[in-house]
Amino acid sequence: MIPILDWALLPLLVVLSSFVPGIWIMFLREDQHGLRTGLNMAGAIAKFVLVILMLQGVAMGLSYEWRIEVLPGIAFSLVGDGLALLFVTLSASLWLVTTVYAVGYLEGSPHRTRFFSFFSLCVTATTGLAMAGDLFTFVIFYEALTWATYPLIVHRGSPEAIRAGRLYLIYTLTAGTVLVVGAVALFAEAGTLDFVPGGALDPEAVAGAPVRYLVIFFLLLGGLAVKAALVPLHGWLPTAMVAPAPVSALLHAVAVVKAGAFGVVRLLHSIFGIELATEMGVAIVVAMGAGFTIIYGSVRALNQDDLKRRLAFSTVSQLSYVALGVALLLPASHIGGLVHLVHQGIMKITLFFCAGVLSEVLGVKRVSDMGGVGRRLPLTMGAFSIAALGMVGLPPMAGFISKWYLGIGGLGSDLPWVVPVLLASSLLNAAYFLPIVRTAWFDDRNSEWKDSGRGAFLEADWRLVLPAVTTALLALGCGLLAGSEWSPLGWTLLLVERGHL
Amino acid sequence: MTDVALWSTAAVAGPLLGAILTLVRGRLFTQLGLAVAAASSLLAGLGLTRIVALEGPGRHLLGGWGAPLGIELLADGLAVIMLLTTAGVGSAVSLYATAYFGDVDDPGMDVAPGGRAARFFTPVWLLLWTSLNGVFLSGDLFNLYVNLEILGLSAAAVVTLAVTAKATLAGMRYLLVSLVGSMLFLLGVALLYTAYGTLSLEGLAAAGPTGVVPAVALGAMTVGLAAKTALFPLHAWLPPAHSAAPAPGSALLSALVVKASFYIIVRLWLHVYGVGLVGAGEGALLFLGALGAGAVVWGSLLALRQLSLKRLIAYSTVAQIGYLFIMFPLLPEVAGGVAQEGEMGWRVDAWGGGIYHAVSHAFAKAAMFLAAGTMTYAVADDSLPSISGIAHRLPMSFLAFGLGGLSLAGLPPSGGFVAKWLMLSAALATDRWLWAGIIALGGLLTIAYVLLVMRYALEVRETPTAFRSVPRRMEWTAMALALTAVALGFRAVEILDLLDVGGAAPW
Amino acid sequence: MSTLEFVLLLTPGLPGLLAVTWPLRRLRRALPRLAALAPLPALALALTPGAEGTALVLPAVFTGVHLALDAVGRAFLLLTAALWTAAAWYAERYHAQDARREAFFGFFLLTMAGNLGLVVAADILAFYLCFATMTFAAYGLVVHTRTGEALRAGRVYIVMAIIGEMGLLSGLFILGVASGGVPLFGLELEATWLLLGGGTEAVGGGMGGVAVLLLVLGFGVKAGLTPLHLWLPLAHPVAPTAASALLSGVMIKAGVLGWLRYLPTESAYPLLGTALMVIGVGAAFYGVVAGLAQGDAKTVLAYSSISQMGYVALGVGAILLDPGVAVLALAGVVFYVLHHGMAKGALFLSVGVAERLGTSQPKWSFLFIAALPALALAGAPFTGGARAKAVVKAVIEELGGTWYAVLDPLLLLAAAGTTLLMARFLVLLERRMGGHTDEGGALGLAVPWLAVSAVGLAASLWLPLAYVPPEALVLPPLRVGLAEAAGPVLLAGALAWLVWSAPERLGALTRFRVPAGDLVVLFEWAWSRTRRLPQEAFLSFGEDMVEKVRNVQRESHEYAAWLAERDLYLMRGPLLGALLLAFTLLVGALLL
Amino acid sequence: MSTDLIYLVTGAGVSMLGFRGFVTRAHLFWKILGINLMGSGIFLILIAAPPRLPGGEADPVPQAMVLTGIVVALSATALALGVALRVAVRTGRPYLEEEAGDPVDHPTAASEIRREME
Repeated sequence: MIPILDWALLPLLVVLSSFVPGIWIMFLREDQHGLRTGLNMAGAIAKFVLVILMLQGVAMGLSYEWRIEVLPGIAFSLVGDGLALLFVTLSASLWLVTTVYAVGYLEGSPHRTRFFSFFSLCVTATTGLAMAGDLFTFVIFYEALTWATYPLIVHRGSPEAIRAGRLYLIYTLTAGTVLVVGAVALFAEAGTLDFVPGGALDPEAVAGAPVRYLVIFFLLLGGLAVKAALVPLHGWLPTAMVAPAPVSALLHAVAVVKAGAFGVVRLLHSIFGIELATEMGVAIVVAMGAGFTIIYGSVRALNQDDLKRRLAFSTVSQLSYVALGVALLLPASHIGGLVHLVHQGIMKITLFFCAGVLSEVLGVKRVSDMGGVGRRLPLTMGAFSIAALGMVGLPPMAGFISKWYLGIGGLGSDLPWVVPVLLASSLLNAAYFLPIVRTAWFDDRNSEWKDSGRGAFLEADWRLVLPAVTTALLALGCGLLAGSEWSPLGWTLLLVERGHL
Repeated sequence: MTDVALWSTAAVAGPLLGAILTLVRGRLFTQLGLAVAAASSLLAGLGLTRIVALEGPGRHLLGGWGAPLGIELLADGLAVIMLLTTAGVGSAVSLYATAYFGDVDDPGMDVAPGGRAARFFTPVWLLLWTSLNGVFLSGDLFNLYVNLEILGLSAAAVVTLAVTAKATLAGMRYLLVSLVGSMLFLLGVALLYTAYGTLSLEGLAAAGPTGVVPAVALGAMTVGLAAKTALFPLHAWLPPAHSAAPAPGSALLSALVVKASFYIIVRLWLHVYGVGLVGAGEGALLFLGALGAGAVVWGSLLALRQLSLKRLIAYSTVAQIGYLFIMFPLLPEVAGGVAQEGEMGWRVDAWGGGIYHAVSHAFAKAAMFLAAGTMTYAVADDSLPSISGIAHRLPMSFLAFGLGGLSLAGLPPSGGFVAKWLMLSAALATDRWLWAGIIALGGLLTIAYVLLVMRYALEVRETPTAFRSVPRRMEWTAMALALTAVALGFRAVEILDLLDVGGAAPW
Repeated sequence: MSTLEFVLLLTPGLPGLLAVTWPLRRLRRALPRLAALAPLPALALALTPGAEGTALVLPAVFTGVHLALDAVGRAFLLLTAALWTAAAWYAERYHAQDARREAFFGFFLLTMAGNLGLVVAADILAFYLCFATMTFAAYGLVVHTRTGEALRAGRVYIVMAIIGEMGLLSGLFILGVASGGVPLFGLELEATWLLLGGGTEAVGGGMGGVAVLLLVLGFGVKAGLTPLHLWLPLAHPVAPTAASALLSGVMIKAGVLGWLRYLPTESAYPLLGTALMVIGVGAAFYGVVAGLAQGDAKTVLAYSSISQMGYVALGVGAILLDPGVAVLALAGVVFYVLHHGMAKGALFLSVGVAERLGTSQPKWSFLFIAALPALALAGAPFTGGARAKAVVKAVIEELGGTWYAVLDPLLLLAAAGTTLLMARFLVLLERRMGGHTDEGGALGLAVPWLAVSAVGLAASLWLPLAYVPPEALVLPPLRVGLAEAAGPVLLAGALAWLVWSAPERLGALTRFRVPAGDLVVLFEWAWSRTRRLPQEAFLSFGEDMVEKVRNVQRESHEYAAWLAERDLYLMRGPLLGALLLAFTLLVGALLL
Repeated sequence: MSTDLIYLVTGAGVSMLGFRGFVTRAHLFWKILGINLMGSGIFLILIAAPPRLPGGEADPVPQAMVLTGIVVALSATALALGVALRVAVRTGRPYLEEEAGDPVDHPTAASEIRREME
């Protein structure tokens, strides 16, 4: 090991690896394409490598922590523990892929400097949030994420985009305020904001002031639920899909909604602790909310003809699997929820990549116009199909693994309605995903394509196609090789083994 | 000469010397004056901070004359923090001003419409700086009065530097309110002196003022100062004045000048009167808080209605001043009742939060005004529609504005966030949920009007407005201020520790 | 890894590997020719003596995949591999001119991988994985022609398949909870069933009953269990012939294998068992009746499959009813599956041959050969059908009592029905024949068809070898079935004569038609009426919040307008003065 | 004592008079004069009211303060008159706008926003 480098700095470096390029890019001229792309890629690769380093360390049993005290008793702390790494690895690897995609996608469009700058900042916030060692740090990055994403959502500058951006801010900033109030109240009451595996609160203290803690819980939950798009707080998400495809991909798979879901995980798991939350009766509320959201999102997705909108509602539905999983008492459901955090990300990013390719290469944006696109873009639609089938939860795709553990967990937690919910959701997922797959492959061409032509050696620009294919293979691999130690499932099982869950 | 003496004298004398230097015509002297003022302020601030942090509060009797006739300078944690804030914001604004006002050596300057502003801004500003430092370091009430009066006069002068009728009217109104405020303050001073025969802050604190006369005195002083601070509903003069002043002037007025009178209120309530009187009358604290809450709502909603960029920011100042006063009802340790005698102290998170807000607001608001100044400089118009799409042309100014807004709205990571956190914490720890709600609501309203500007700035219009190129220095200084506001969000412990020196407890 | 283990791995591995090379253009072109090689490892494994007991664990794959070959598996593998080999060969010829042949073979190989994989999968999740792979890949085969009819059949197929998967999955959840989430196989599975408290409890008595019900239904969709058979008469006819043969010959058997492998064999579920047996008998008749009312040869075959699977359900029901007969019933079911798979495969393949039969080619000898597997299916003497039916009868005898008394004549009647159905098939096949000018077309298809027919016909000989039954089973000798087997054929002849001889009275019967897929038509109508209902009930819950937010925004601007007016008053001297004075006094007063 | 009281009452009276002038008179000159009067009144109080030093001597501190105060007031008045003159020059009348006539509404964003929302 290099003696000069303090390994505790590793989490900080992970955050900085995208922050520095982000800031640097901000000050580049619009025409400095090479440098901008270089910085982006360097940051993405550096982050990836650092995360892998940290991953190995944690696998060996180390843990990393870096903290500075901001306020008395409150620290800004970045922690590389198992749970954090689950999320950080996801965002680091998907960021790498998305960067390639974004470079290809935005080629020739204006304001790329601003875009890539905030793109990097967005990931910075996500990784910071993932590694936040306490609620204070979490809140900081949670809010920073809002600001970092806003310019991305309004990137196109169209009135529609600006409206979507405003809606996004109204929702998320209100939520952020609620979250802050909740966090402060928690600190005032409990005197600690640290994330502790299994819960940081003292059950006796909670028993002493049950109403107060109940209020705190729902304040925090309310703050998180908006980003996690729990019904009825999901209204911003389908609107926000006006953003460019790489942004939607990041938004739905890695950054914003994931941050909300991860927050719910932290809330139930690292602050209150699932036993305490169950005892207080709040876990069941979360579970029921999530269950409702799962069904609701799927039903709403059914009738959306706009592909990205359909995907957006699908996110609403799928994301609640995570909340549902962590709200149940059984370890199996936690495994399911957490592993879905990763799986959903990989699958959904694939779907959005593909949607982007369709609109960029063929100008096809609606499901009803997708007839025969599979023959023109076989790789893209292949990737799409894999991801879509995974979303439905078919083995051996990643989605099945999540569903399997969730189902067992739900059934075992004496909440038998969980299984019908999962099944109904799968059914609905099939009902809105399979027709897309079918029309793409088996129908004849039924719309005018504004075909922008084949790429040098693939069906389209390789920077658009390869990321989609890569993530699709990842989605397949996460399921097919789920038994491996390095799969998300393997990692989650390790967490359980270590008692982190 | 002790270090305290050296630095505290330098803090006042430096800017004064600078002001005198700038009276000599020519760019050289203008810049020299600014440099002297900035350097002496910064050094004095840092030097005093070091002393205060290491040795505790420092005192210096100017010219060796003691009370009651001499001028006593006093530096504690609160004072040096305000001093440093002034030095930081002041230096950045000075730098900005040198670019904003262009070449003062230009012979056409005297007859040009903006020429008078360019010619006289620097001396007026340096005089202002002198009085600011004077206020922060004054150890007795009469000195405070004198400095306050100089402050009021020079601040009004800054407003009237612009030659338009609007600016003149706004300056006139500001001057009148300011003078009446000073009179009320002076009345309080007179009453206190009749009661206790001393004007030294420490002396008064030691006397533990109670009774009718001190109460009325405090009332008069507070209301006079509140009028100068533009606390709702005495704020009406502020939006026209702050928006009419030239951009660097607006920044100074919003960031620093209103803080000076606020600083005196804090001194009086927390230090001079202390728990003895104020603690007993929680109604007064609640009253100040209620005015503050009113300001937050009123100012924010009106900011949302503005079509002029600078007026919007000015109303935002009205709202943010409200925050400063929300601090007061949060001060007592226990909600809804009077604490036991003897163990009473102010909640450190409440007043720490208030001061932290004052500081971060100073940086953030200065950044916003400077950035707004840059934008209006570029398009030669102050209306929101005219800056549409400016985000793409002046990305750094836009960003500085955004970051300033971020801090203002109390979004992390920023000084504003820490301040809001502290105040919320004070509110929630004592079950003052209503105040917590107001604090949270204010943040959202702030976001709303910051967003209004952002939306215009980002909007792409087909017909681009005329655009004047902007000196880089103007962009950088605003950015530096914004970044400082953000950086304040990362390390609050030291500042709070420093604030604790000579702290919230009565002397 | 021993050679056998390697071959075991290749069994699903080779077709799977070939399928995933699909994106590589050069390999994709060779797929049609390579397809027939893909099942060869499976075939080799099935034919290797003493291959039982070969096992392999792949811990990193999926949830930890266990592959193993046992006796039942070997029997199924034999059928599956053989039919796939023949079908691949057949399909290569059949699709020689097909523009979409590459796509066809992609799905073909993937389906094959799933089908072969599920036979050698030892744990329940691996089985499920292969099962799902097969099911969904086969969609590509069903809709291969892309006609409206094919797409409709595909839709029904996929909807039913997903419903089946859901049932299966929920059953698996129950098993999973009981076992703690680990993959299940062998003894652990049995232990789990015991844990679930099956015992003699009826449905609802414990989760065990629910799990059994779910598994029966889940696999039942695939096995064409009435009334979950809806997809079958639609999908089998529209698929290309080779695919139809596979769907009817082996894929529906995957459901049966699921039943055999994963239903409890040591705990009785009398109610479910009885229900399954009753459904089985009903299906045997229903398939005949609905099949006779069809106008297409392949649809007739599809209904025949439904009818035949009724027998299988009967056997499986018997196992659930009384674990005591499990060993015998297992043998009966396995025999039935093998025999039916081969015969039905041959019949389907013959349809393709008939279509491409040249005008000058020998029609009648073709029909004669085609009729042989039909006879076997009808259970004519000396055929595998006769022997399989004999075992089923033995099972009923073992159950004894009322069961025997009721079922024995019923089965005889059903067998007669099957004979009628086969006759109907041959009539329809005859109508399809000829007219093709390309003489070589049928010839190319003939070899695999004849091979399958031959193997199917010889089933009575190799059946006992394919599945070595435990000592308990005394296989009825060939000749014992003679008299009994002849009975149904004669009965059917009599019935047919009755109808033909009195056209004026019974002719209406021959014109009676049931739409292919029967009940599906009802469901499709119902769906078209209701599909928008849930949307309206649910419509945008919480999404009008967006509008509300806007309203609040609008209102706040109105408040602000009101405030702005007041704001101007605050500048006025008198008001300001009053405020100053009042506040001074107020603060002073409040301080006291 | 009674002299002090006279001073005190006179001071308060003068102050109030000044305040009233400031508040009610619209003309800027009156306002400035009012503020001056207020200051003078307060000075009177300051001179009269303070506690006596031991020995009955007059406290010199208030006198020093009053002197300083007068200087400050002088400069303030000078500046105020200067600005008032400028107001008169620029607007043509020596009044503050809100007291000179109808309040002038400032352009607002309301209409703009409403337009966009529709």
